[in-house]
Amino acid sequence: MSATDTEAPAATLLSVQNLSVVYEPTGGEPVHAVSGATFDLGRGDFVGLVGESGSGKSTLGFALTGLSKPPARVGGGSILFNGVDIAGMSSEDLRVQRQGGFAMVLQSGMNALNPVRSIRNHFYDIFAAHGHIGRGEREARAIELVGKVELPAGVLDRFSGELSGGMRQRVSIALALSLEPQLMIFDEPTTALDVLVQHAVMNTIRELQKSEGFTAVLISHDLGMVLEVTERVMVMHNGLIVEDRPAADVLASPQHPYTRMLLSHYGDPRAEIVEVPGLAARGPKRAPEVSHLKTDFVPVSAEARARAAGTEGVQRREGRAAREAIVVSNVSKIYPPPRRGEKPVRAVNDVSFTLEPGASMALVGASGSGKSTIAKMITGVEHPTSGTITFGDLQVDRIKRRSLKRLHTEVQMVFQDPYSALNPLHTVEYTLTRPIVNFSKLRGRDARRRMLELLETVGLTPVEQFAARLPHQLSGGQRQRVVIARALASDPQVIIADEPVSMLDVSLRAGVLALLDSLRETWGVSMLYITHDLLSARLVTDQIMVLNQGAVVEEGATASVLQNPRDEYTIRLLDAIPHPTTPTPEHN
Amino acid sequence: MTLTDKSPDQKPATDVAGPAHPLGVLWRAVTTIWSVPKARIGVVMLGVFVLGALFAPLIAPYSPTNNDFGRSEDMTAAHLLGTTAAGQDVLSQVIYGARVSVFVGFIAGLFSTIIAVLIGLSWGYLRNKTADVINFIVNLFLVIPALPLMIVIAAYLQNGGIGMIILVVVITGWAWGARVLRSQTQSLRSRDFVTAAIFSGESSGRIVFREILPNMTSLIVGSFFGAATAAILAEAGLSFLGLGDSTTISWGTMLFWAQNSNALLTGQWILLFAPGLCISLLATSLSLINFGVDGLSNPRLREGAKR
Amino acid sequence: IDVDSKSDNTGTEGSMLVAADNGSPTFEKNFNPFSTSKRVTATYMYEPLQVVNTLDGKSTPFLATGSEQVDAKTLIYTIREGVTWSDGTDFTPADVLFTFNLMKEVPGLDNKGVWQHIESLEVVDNTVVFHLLAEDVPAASIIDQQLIVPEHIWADVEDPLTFTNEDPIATGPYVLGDFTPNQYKLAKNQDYWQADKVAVEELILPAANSQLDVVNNGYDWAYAFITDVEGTWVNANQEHNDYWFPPGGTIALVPNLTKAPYNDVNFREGLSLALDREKIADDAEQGYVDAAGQSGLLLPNQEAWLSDDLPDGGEIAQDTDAALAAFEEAGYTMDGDKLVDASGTQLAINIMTANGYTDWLQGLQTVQTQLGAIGIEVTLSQPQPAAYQQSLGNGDFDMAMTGFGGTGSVFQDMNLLLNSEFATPIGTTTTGNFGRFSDPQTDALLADLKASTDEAEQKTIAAQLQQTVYEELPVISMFYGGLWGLYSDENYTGWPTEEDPYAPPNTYNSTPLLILTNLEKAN
Amino acid sequence: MRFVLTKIGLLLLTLWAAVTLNFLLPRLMPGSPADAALAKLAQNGPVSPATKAAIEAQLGVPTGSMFDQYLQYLGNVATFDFGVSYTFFPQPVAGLVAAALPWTLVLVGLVTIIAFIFGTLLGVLAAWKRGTWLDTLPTVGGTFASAFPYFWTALLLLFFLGYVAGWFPTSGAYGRGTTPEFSAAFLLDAIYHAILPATTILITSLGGWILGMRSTMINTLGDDYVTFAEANGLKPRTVAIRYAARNAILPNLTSFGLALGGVVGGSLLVERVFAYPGVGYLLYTAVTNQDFPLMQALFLIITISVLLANFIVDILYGILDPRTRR
Ligand SMILES: Nc1ncnc2c1ncn2[C@@H]1O[C@H](COP(=O)(O)OP(=O)(O)OP(=O)(O)O)[C@@H](O)[C@H]1O
Ligand SMILES: Nc1ncnc2c1ncn2[C@@H]1O[C@H](COP(=O)(O)OP(=O)(O)OP(=O)(O)O)[C@@H](O)[C@H]1O
Ligand SMILES: [Mg+2]
Ligand SMILES: [Mg+2]
Repeated sequence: MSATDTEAPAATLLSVQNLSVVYEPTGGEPVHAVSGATFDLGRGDFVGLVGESGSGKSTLGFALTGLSKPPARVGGGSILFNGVDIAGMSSEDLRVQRQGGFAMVLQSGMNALNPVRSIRNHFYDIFAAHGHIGRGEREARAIELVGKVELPAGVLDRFSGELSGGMRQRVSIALALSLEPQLMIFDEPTTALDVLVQHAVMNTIRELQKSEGFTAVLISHDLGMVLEVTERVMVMHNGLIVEDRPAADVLASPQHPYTRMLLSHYGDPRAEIVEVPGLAARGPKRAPEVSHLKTDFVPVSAEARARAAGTEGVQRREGRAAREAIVVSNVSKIYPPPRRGEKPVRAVNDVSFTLEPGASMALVGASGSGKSTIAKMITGVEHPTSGTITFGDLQVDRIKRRSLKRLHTEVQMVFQDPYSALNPLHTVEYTLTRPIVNFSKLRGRDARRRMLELLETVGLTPVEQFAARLPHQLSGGQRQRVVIARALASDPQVIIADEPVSMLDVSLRAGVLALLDSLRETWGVSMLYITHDLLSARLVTDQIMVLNQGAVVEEGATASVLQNPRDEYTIRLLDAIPHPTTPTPEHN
Repeated sequence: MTLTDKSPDQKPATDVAGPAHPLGVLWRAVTTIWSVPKARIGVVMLGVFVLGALFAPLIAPYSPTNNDFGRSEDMTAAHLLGTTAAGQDVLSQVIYGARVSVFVGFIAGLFSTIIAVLIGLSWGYLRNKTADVINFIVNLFLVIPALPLMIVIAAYLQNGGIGMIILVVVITGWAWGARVLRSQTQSLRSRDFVTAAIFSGESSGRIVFREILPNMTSLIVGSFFGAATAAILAEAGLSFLGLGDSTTISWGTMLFWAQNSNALLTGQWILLFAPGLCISLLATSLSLINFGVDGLSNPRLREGAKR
Repeated sequence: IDVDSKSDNTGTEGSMLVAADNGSPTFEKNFNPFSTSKRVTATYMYEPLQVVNTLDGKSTPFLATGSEQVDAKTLIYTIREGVTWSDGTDFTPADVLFTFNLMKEVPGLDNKGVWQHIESLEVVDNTVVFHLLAEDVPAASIIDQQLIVPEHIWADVEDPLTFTNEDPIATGPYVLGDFTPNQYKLAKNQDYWQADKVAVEELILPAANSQLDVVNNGYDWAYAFITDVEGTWVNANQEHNDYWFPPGGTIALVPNLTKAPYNDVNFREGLSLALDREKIADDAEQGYVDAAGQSGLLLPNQEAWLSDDLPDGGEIAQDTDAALAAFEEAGYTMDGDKLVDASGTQLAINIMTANGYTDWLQGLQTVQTQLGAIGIEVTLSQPQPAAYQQSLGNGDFDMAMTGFGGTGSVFQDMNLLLNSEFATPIGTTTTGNFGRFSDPQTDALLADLKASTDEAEQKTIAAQLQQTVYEELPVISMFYGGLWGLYSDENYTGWPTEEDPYAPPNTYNSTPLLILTNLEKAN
Repeated sequence: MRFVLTKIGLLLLTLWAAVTLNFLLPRLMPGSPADAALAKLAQNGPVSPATKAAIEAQLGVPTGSMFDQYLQYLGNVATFDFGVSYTFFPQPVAGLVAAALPWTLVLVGLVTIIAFIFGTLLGVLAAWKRGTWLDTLPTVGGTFASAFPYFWTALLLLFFLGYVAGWFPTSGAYGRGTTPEFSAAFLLDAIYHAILPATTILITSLGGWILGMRSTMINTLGDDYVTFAEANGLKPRTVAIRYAARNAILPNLTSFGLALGGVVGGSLLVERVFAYPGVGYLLYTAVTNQDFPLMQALFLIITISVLLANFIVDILYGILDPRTRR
């Protein structure tokens, strides 16, 4: 652990010594979420704290701001804020300290506002609690504060439900600011926000930190973003701070293997060649070979693949005369107005494209641009308002419930959220056996064999053990693999993957992407890859379509579109991607 | 209230079996409930009542209708709780009385839960006009005050009896459960795993009964116990008012007869106290069990509780 | 737990606390003496011509000084002079005439059906002469009991049916005092024609008279069935509290004589012999009443009428062997522990009673046990009282529990029990003879009894009627329903007792007038 | 305002359904009104044949086709003409109900509101002080007390506090011999008489509110806006009340409306035990006397009260929760 004791004490705002935090849930085993954290924060510092989900970032953030609540307990060490140990402070002292002391913007800023209190009241409550703003000045101060986060004074009269996610996040930042804190902790302030909004909010934070001069800690799992905005980065892994160095140094020469791993998964989709461990390099030309797909994450042996392909799948594939394309022409979807008196929602507007057999196409766009709606129409879940969709001889746009099953033998979906896509009460075996039984003639022992094959295909070995598990006994990545295996169970020709990795950690993401890519290669299925993450689009697709407000604004080969975007919207999307340095540093 | 999200990979994969045999499911339900201390107390209490009801002929010292004893006798060794004004053994009546309460609670709870489940599920699953009609009917039944309706119906129906009470309790008792189950169905319906089941080629029936329904087990069991409690209290209330069949031996009719024969005047407060306390304890036991049903449709809670 | 009895007499000196009128739970002001929902005490204010003691049928003159049965079709009442209405107006025979004519005009007022007996009436001097429709000696007791209202008030009443008469003007010993929704008072009518006989200055009638109240609050007079009367009522005031529960009617099982097997006299005899009436009486009314004999008379009230020819005075003891023999005659034999018919099906009987009549129910449960013991399956149905009454009237039952008798008049009792006039076809409503007994000979006997003015002859006829009831079993008598009089002689003495049964102890109808004019202040 | 209008529409529709149900019920019932009155008389001795005719003439039995009767009934209900009571003939039902209604409204209404407020406060406290005795005591007590049958609690209180201790009057809503009037003395008397019935309802209904509030409150305490409020250094009391409790109370408000029906039912038993002159006792009287006009009117009134209460709660909810407005 790198020491920070070289800095002058006078400039130190916060000094953390050997801090550890334990969760002691009733009836459960204690979890050591943070152990032996030692670091100092100087005045005006802007420090990043990165680490994968569950590494203890939030826990540390809560401890620093004296918000640890049972079952969390500060197990040892000290937190000196301006020389005073806040770990041992009474709750009232702590409360008083918050004004002009430390503030925190919560991870789920979307829900940080009381839905039944107006924004103005949120400000007034804080002013009243600390009495640092006189009654007469409150209104003016509140307007000033929302102005700082680039919001109009009008939001004060609104309720959180009437604000967009980005606005809510800004309001919570403004609320934290109203404490005039010396230290501000931003806990993943932009997760769950749209890429474009994310970018804007990050900019606001950066500007504020410069203008107000407070010390800031930015918690994030996105190393790229942290490297871009902060001066110093702390990396957490399993409750330990494994690296604590200036951003530039980390970028140039990561020390801890974990940091290296994180960095290696970062790439710029605009680059000439984009490569991530475990995934084929995607240059201007398609890499012809898939055999170099070696990764720790996808233990899909060639043998296993051969075996999986060698049974049902291959037989069916061989029996199939010609593979079909999905042809989408002039499709629009208009949803009835969500509330009376409002306009109907035009979710998809005159979209046409063809998904050729074996092709991989990306569908990108900001949130609400209509990506999922297109997926739903292709899979027959929704019917388009106008236009046609065909899959071979199937008229998908007017498909009946009865033919839906026929469509689904060929067109399958990989769901975005592996946590909600699996019924928590069914074992992996049950989940995978159902489509096998429904779509093939296999029964009993044969069906089970096929199920185990599928598990092996997606690399969940030992298969017997995984077959018996319930979803909550699987990690996110493992769950996503089960979801993929289920999509493969009917041996489809087309896989629609709707943001299949957005809920996963960087470390898991590449593995799942590699798996999808390899399956497409081996099985020859075509894939429509839906995402707002341009990097992953670049990694697994050959063609791309950019969607804005339901309409296609740009399409073409993935690499060329991303490298030379023509549409303004595409450019904005690309700009929103953090880029700590120009071209990614070399690695391997 | 979140439990530790322990890294799942470290868990032995064998410690939980999938949804197996129906009996296995039942057993799991029992063990799940048992693992919550409050619910455990409730199970023991309920067990005592159920056993008492089942084996009443073996446990009760006399036949509950045998009126050959002295009238309004005090507590003696022969009659631990004394005798009624009609000369029956109070203890035997209390033991036999459990039968009616347990039976009424079970049957009325069962039927109103079945109706609640059927209506709640279809209501939550439907999106057309039928849903509006059901919505109206359920709202109507929700606001119509149950006990007055029961009393009025009881007065209209000719022969008061347990069947009538059960019928009335079911008529007035299903709406609440249906509403709760509807909203749960609606939220489950929009979950990805339900859509995923469609992609797996599952039929609607299977989606409802294998994907959605099991996830509502705790709610269903909860509403069963809720309805059973309501039924037990309603039976007691109606019998106490003399609107049931006063010849059956139940705690409610015991209170009716006690009041009718002025047990308090003759100093036999036990006549009022014992059956009333039994009703309260039985109802309490069900409420206590209700504390334990949360784990039923949440395997994570189930395991958390095991440790 | 012991509850102290405390005297909580809220009245002034000379008042009396009576549990006679129950509000439900509060009082509505209605003193219309013709109304079925009148306040009970309207009968303490309005007087009849004569008060009939329902125990023995004897009449005591009130607004009439006496009556004379000129012949079986003519009845003359001499009207009392010197009586004034409580507003000071004189009471005259015209008021009597008016009252009866009012009921003729508005039949809804004629609760007792006097106009089914009267053809016409007229005032002659200070008498009122009633011309009857037929030779009808028993009509006197019905006319006797009609409450008389003042013409000068009621002539102006627009709709006497719905008139609530909130300010009652009457001739009786009491006038209405303070009236509140949960208690009212009756004050002594100082100008009452026999004011010297009225000792109680004021009656207090609370609306809530729960038995806890009655026992604990120092009531002077109550009418209530009370469990363990010795341990409760008497115990509350050992020295003064007493009770008298004379029989007031006969509770019996009525077989539906239009249905098999109930129309078989052997079958009925089997049932009758199978029952232990002592036990039934004991279980139903906790030992306060006696088992009933099968004479059709209310004993001991009508002891004088009892035929000497009936074995054991009409009492029937349980005799299982004889019962089984009778059932065998009717075609039922014992098979194992079941009584079965020729086809081997067990004999099953349904007995109807009214929901809420708990004493009857307890008696029936014993019947159920006793008949069960000889292999008969007995089910009980308990419709709500209205439905019970309808089924009873329409003959829609197998066997029903019901009461009969108790009017004080042997003719009335027997007539309602046996006259085929009431045996309307099943499905049409009747108000007596619910089992539809029909026998021309009996009808003839009843007609003779109705027309007879000779007491000896009446007794002979009555004896024959008793024989019919005893042998034909149109009803199976079980026990005598009691009149539950509770009284305290702490403040007033002179209550009716078994030794001095000058009046039944009930607080409703006109008989309380007999009591209120007989009580004396306790030293 | 569209929100309010739909609510009113729904209210009217429900009302109509309740009225119709009420029309149908007695027509499914065996026995005529006259039979009912006759049965009542027969309890005091035999009834002569003439009496039945007299009674029928007095009561007036409904005539005409079902549909005509229905229209007439709707018209009558609209003008608050519920006919004439059998039991209290010739009193019009409307008057009887009007006399009884205030007692129940005040008793049940007040006590329910007190129970709601008190239970909610205890629930908030229990959740806020989770794990301490302030939590355990109300939770355990509430679970147990809410399982008590209303009438049993009433009987025990009546016996122990009314008779054995003699602290409270045992029946009625005001002292014997007093007439309801607006005076301080009468008011005190009425309050004195209401204590036992009120306590009964309080004991039996309090538990539900405590438990309900506690569990929603615990949920809201875990919500992010509560943590954020703490992070911003708001006073604990502000956090507990304006943030946690204020939001937790909303779902409970809905159950408050619905639970009213239960309380009204419970009060019926309580009124019966304490001979309290409210609609509950009146309904009991109507039922035991087969007084259908009275029964119908009472049931309708009770239903309408609960409906209205729900309506008010709905509207209140809309005001309190900006999310449902719009
Ligand atoms: N209430 C709790 N009880 C027990 N363990 C907890 C609790 N909250 C968090 N933990 C555990 O503490 C560890 C650290 O959690 P923390 O929330 O700090 O992670 P994080 O780095 O913020 O993750 P994320 O990126 O997902 O927000 C995790 O293993 C988590 O499971
Ligand atoms: N069932 C629906 N009813 C009404 N409007 C809908 C419905 N589903 C989606 N929409 C609207 O259609 C538009 C497109 O939604 P869609 O889910 O396709 O967006 P998306 O590109 O998938 O966004 P995200 O990245 O957030 O998933 C949005 O404005 C959304 O609000
Ligand atoms: Mg976190
Ligand atoms: Mg989407």
